[in-house]
Amino acid sequence: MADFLIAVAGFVLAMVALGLVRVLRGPASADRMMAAQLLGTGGIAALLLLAAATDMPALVDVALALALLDAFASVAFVMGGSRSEVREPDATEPHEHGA
Amino acid sequence: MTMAMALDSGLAVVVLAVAGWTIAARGTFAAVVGFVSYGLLLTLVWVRLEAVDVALTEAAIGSGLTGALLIGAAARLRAGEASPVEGPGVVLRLEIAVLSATVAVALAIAVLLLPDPAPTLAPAAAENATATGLGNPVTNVLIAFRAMDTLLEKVVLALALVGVWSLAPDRVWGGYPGPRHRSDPHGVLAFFARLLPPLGIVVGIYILWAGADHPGGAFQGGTILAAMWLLVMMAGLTDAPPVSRRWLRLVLIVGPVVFLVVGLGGLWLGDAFLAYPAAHAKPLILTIEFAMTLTIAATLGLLLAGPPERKLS
Amino acid sequence: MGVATVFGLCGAAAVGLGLYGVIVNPQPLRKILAFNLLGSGVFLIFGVVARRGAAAGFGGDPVPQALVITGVVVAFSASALAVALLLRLFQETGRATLHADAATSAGANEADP
Amino acid sequence: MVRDVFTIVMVAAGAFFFLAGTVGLLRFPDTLTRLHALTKADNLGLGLVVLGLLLRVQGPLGALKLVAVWLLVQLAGATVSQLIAGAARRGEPSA
Repeated sequence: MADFLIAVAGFVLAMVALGLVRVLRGPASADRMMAAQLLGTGGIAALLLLAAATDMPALVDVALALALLDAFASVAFVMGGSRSEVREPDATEPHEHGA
Repeated sequence: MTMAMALDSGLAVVVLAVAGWTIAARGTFAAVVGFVSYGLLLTLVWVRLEAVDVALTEAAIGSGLTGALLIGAAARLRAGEASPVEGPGVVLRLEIAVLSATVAVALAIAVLLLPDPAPTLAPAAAENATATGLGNPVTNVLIAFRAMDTLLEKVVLALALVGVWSLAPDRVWGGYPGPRHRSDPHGVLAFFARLLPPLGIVVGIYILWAGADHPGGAFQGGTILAAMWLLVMMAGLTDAPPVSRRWLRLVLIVGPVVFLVVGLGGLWLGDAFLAYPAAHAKPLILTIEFAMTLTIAATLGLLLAGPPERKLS
Repeated sequence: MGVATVFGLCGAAAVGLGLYGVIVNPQPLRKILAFNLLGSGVFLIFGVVARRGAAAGFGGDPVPQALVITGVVVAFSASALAVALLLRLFQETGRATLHADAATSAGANEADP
Repeated sequence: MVRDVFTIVMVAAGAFFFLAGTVGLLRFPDTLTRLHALTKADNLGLGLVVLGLLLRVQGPLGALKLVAVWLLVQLAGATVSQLIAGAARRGEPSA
């Protein structure tokens, strides 16, 4: 059983790693982000499978942290990728380069 | 070749491929996406090395916060990327490649020649675990056996924040850090930023609490709390506090101060600086961890928010 | 060749890649990224030392593991400071480069590398 | 025995959806259809894996954590997909 679960974890990882080719090819930022998100989900799945296979329940905590931080990083990506940040009108900067 | 060995070899290949991509990628954004993926894969590598505490730290800081930091910087620098700067020429590149490869090969040889019955402090850590009453050996090392490292590392965090703040122009000193973020208050991002933080705070405190006996602890819990705070700020639901606020300054130093007070108390009641009196070791350590979590969360959040950019109105 | 050795070699290669990137990439942000890569390679080698020291019922020697955790946090604070410096340079000069000619041709004050 | 068969079937089905997600991500012609493929992997792939492992954990806390992981990924996936789709529609330049 443990071997089966490890094999599936490896399979899922291989799949999402293959998906990373999208990070290489793009073309849009959105495509790259999607590949990263798929990798995040696949990594979480692999962690859960390894937790069951190697009998290390603490790995579920790692998956939990990863799920939370992954969401955070993805939002930061979307914000950064789509320039949705808006300056205050009274922003006090010497030069307003590309803000 | 067993199943586990196949998994590990495959993982190593993918990790190196992604590492190569982050160096070779043309666009900055593509490189940063590669780096975040790299951090995630490293988390799995740490799991395979049976270092679950490190895996948690890598998941939280290495991939999550560093990714957010770099992508934020890349977005603000985008205007500057229009004029690409010439890198070194082909010959120089080749020389640098040879140099880097030499370093890598030397390290690889060192890894292959590591002494065979490997020196280890694990038995010593196991023997002395009863002194603190904590079950997690890594927390024991961090907070008791090598407490000085951890204390000084908190000071490094504080110094980094002082360094970031000192980049503020004089006019805005004491003001609000970073740009103010705005989003549609009824949009999906605002909804998400209202829903996730309560869950994240529960998980963060759980990880802090679990750190006594299982993988987890102050860094990992504090990082999750910082990420939740940043999420609320990014969605524009709240602004970052002005850096001159007294309560903020207090939160930023409470961790090291509690640590120092307990450490000096060890000089008085125990045997040495940072020695915990045996009877009260566990409650003292938990107090330090709790105070440090607050400080770590605030410091990491403000490090990402950046130097003050807007005047105190 | 065990698990530890595989990832140890992986760490050595990451150090090499990171070093190459730090020197070759002209953009400072990419240098910061490469520096993080270099650091992660060093941490991995530490992780291998920890894994090889597995004893007394632990999966690894907890001392190097704790050192790596401290190192990850310090590397992050260094990156945050470097990014803040870079953004400030960009605000002042309108350029995100350490190239002296480029910075002065933008009509900026001194921005020597 | 029944428990093992259940796990194998569910986990294998989950792995299949990861395969499908990757194929879609690589083969579909434009950003929005790729997003469609990705959400299936997120949703069903991880969901089925969690379902398959649910009977193998000890105690209600372990099960709760597994379900929490899935719900968090759902929540993040739904939000991020919507934000990505918005960014894609506005025609972000490639970076």
